[in-house]
Amino acid sequence: MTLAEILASLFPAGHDIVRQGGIMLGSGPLKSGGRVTVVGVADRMPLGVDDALVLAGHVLAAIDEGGKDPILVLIDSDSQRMSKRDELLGLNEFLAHLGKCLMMASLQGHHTIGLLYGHSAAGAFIATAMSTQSLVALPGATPAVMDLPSISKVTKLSIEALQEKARSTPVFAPGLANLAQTGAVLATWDDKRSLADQLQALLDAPATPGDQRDRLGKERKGRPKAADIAARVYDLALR
Amino acid sequence: MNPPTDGRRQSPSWYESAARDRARLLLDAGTFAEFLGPEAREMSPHLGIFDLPRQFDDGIVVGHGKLAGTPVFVAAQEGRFMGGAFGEVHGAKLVGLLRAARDVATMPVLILFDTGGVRLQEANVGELAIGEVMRAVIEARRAGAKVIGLVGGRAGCYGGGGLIAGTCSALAVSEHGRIAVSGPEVIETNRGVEEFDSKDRSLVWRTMGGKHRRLLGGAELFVDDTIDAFRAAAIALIERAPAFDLAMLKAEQARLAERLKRFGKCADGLDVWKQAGVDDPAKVPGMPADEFIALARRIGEGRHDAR
Amino acid sequence: METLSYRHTAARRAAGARPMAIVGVVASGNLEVLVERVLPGSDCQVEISTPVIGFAKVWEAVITDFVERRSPGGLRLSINDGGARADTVSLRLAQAVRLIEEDGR
Amino acid sequence: MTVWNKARVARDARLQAGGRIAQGKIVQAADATALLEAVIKPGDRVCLEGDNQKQADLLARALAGVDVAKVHDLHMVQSGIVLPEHLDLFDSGVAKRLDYAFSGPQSTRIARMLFGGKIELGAVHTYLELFARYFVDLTPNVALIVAVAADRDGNLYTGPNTEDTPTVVEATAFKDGVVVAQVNEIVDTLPRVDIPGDRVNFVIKSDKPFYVEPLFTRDPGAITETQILTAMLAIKGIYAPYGIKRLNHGIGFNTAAIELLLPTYGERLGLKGKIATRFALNPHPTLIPAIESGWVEQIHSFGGEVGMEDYIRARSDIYFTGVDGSLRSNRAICQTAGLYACDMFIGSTLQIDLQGNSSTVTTQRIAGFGGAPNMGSDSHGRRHPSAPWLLAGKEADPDAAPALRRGRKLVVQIVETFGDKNVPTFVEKLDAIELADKLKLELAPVMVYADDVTHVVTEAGIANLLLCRSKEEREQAIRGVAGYTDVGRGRDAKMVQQLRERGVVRWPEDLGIDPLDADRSLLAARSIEDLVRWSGGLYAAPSRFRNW
Repeated sequence: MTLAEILASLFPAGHDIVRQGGIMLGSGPLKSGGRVTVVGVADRMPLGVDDALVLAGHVLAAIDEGGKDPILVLIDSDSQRMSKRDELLGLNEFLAHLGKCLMMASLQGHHTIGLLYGHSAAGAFIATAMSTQSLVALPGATPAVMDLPSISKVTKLSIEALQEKARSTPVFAPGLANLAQTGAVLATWDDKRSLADQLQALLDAPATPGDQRDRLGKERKGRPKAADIAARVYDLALR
Repeated sequence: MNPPTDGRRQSPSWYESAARDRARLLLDAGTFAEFLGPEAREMSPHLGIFDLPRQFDDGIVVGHGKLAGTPVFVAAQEGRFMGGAFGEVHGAKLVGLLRAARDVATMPVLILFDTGGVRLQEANVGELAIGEVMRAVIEARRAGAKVIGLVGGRAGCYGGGGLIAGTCSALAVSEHGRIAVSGPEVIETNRGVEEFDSKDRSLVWRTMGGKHRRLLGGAELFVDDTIDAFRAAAIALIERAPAFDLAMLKAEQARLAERLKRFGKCADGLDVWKQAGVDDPAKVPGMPADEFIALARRIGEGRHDAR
Repeated sequence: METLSYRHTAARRAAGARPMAIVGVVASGNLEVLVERVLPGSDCQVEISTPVIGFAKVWEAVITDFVERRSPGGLRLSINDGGARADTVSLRLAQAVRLIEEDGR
Repeated sequence: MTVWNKARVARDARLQAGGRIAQGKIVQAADATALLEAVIKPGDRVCLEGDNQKQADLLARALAGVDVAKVHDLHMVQSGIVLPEHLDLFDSGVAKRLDYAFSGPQSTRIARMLFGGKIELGAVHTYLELFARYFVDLTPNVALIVAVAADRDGNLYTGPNTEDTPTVVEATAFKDGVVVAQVNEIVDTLPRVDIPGDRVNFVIKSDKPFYVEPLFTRDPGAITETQILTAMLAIKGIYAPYGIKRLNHGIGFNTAAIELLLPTYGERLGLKGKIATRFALNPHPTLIPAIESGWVEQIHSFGGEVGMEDYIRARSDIYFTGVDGSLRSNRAICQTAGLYACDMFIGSTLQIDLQGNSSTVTTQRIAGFGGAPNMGSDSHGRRHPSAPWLLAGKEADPDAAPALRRGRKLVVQIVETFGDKNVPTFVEKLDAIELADKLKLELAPVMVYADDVTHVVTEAGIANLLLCRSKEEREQAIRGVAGYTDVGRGRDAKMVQQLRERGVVRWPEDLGIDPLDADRSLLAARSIEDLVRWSGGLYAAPSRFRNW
């Protein structure tokens, strides 16, 4: 689906989302009658200091307005912007700040939803998609924590050898299926059905408190140990 | 100014110490106790696929103890094992600790960073762990726990580690500490040696090193490379770490916007330092710790209400 | 990965009372040794996991010497090897025994 | 009638041809190749200054660019084969024959070209040998040298890296040869004159400063516990009992560890002033703590070291410096000093056989010899007596009449039993022998001969070969310190035990050293940063060694 098709399916009654270069800011109506705040990264843009701060500002403004409107994060990004300037200025703080604002929104009762409709990678993926409460994807999305050529370079294994290994485990190779199996992606929506309906259904579903991703990864047999290890340390620490 | 001729400093070097020694020596003598230590043999289930050796603690030590009499949780990454990178087990140990801190709500957490970011052999689960750690830090802070990051290890604090550091209540960093998202080699590989020469180590340090982070406002305190200095910093930072609320986030938004305005056009660390009010920026890299700490204090305290 | 296991009877039981200790780190050319006071009498066991294949004879010689010199009775030593040289292995084994024999914390 | 000055006449003709391109002695960088085509004749012996550290890089490029129709079949006579251009000359046919000493960075390619017959090899030399032959049968027709600065009369300032230049110029200029110098700058007044202008015919200003490799910088952060243990053994088991004051160190990490243990471990043993006071040595940064602690009285250097300039300038009591205050080094003289005025050489190697022959070649790489075989040998000829020299001689031959007994210089190999990637240092047969077979060399490229080696130090102990009375004892002494290598495990346990009782083999416990005490906290400096601090900020570490 193109971005225009996605927005049309999410907001058949129209929206006020505007583009500022590679980022998107605005809001749209929900089926149930309320509004959803929208922020996003489009066109596979790398996320640097300037844009991260603008996105964070928009999220903060939404929190500041009060209410409990959900926040939708649309994602088709590259990785973080890899440049001397961004690192010089402290990119880690800017990306973390964006992540913190999204998590704060969620703690204040705004349901934050990430919609991964294209690519995303590395630091940009963490600061956007991974910082939302419910991450969903559209078929054809291509999240990649690390691309195989980079892994190949470090591990000194051929791409073919890595692809072979990737058949037996979802833990390292890129792709939506792997991120779903490990628990990062809650659900993949049906691009044949109304996205507005699917968004409303997600919002209407009873919320499970806390971070469910390690439990999900265990259930889906994508992350064998994380949930249990975290629980054991937790128990020992509270003892 | 010479190091003592018997070669032993008053306090061991943070950089040279192993993760478990950092945790143990940072806390009050005899108080450190580890959760799920090496004898539990909770190792990575994935490294075997790559025929790589595992480590009994998967490169991270988590536990509790006392700092100046106050009970604290502590986590220390071992930068020499797989570059201190986040794998499934490594990350989950930190997540469990932070979730406990959230529910206890009153005990500070010290995170002794020493990481290259995500462990490539476990890229997806490592990245997920980083996302979970960030959320757990935020939830712990929201509940009232103070989360202090200490950065001065061999591997620095890169990739997702840099983002986690950005969620902490406060940071102390030594000269060796480097905090960044993209490492020098990553920038060079993706953008060319003209953009960033990863072999030019003084460039690396003026772009992401401890002194730069302190002068930029990316870390509250700069400390000498000793365990005692980090201990003193941790005690001080727990005292003045900010709460996690909307006012703080707005203050951070303003702080970062101000940074872009002040330094956004700077081409190099030297320009940033000049702009920040350092008279002779060229002297900064060679400056001994005590002298630099005095300079940094003159330039201005890091804002403590905006992280 | 190759796993090797050696059992010895030491001359005497290791001193001290600490239940466990760990030294070293798994990095290129290095190794970690986890030592636990779990065996009866002066039994001694060394378990090795190494990515370097074909050095069994060297391991055997190192461990035989180690048992003779440091008398690690009652101890189980578990090694994760990162391709360490024999001299480093010897040193870490000795360090592990020294640490578990130390009094106090 | 016999003509007795043909060479001078020919030289004058070359100078005249070159003079057409020059203004006085000055030639533009763009004309460098034209100048070389004018002054070099086919078949000439040419020294293209490539030293251990500094490189005449502009002249190397210029020579690589000559028209092969005009300049070909040269016989290169130079100490270092370091730059790619040095070998490009042989690929293109500009050069045909080679006599050299050292080829570190090009060691793999030079091996390939030798096997492929691209290079007609004269011999691989030590520095001193090659320098000596410059004056007997390898005298250059043309020398292409490098200096920091020149004045308009051609006087040269070499800066701290004087290295080979005076020797090369001496041989060329005084035997009717042509000397061409590249310099970083041309100035009115030089800080000091290292080469008088009447020995220099042409000067070319280079666009960028010549390249110098920081070859002698060892990061203390990389020194291992095992290396520290070998250093403790050497200090307590060799430096102390022989009272070694005058010495040369190799460039490896083991000797760097020794340098960093002097002010700590050495101090504790009460050895200050009794050992390691005078060196033939490059300006090793790792010696700074010992110098600052008052251990070292004097150092003469083969070359310089990047970043040490200001420190040396401020410590002229220790180093040799010129009127300008900067270091004056000289490879030929320092090599001679190492050979005749030192009582000990201690350095590392890659392979040692059962008798103690050592080599740094593998079948893939021919790194050459450089200076180690001269440093690491006993001069055999007459020598002044000194206490360590006499004691070593006595150990080797206790029954000889003292007044007629030759002393021995100590030649110590300090190694770890396994090298990189778990490759054993001790072998039954050196790779050098296989290489000699392959290249049909009359001599295997042995670095230090068994009969020169007096001690082998490893983390497993010290073998004193002076005390061995038979080939069999020698072999078992070496096996006795070869640790867990095949050679070590193949030892005769009973015989090694007897050798230990006689003090021929000494294991750490025999010297009262607990390997557990070999800790990095013993190092006077544990990082490059510590070295800077020790130097009071005078040592300017090269960027690639910094972590600040």
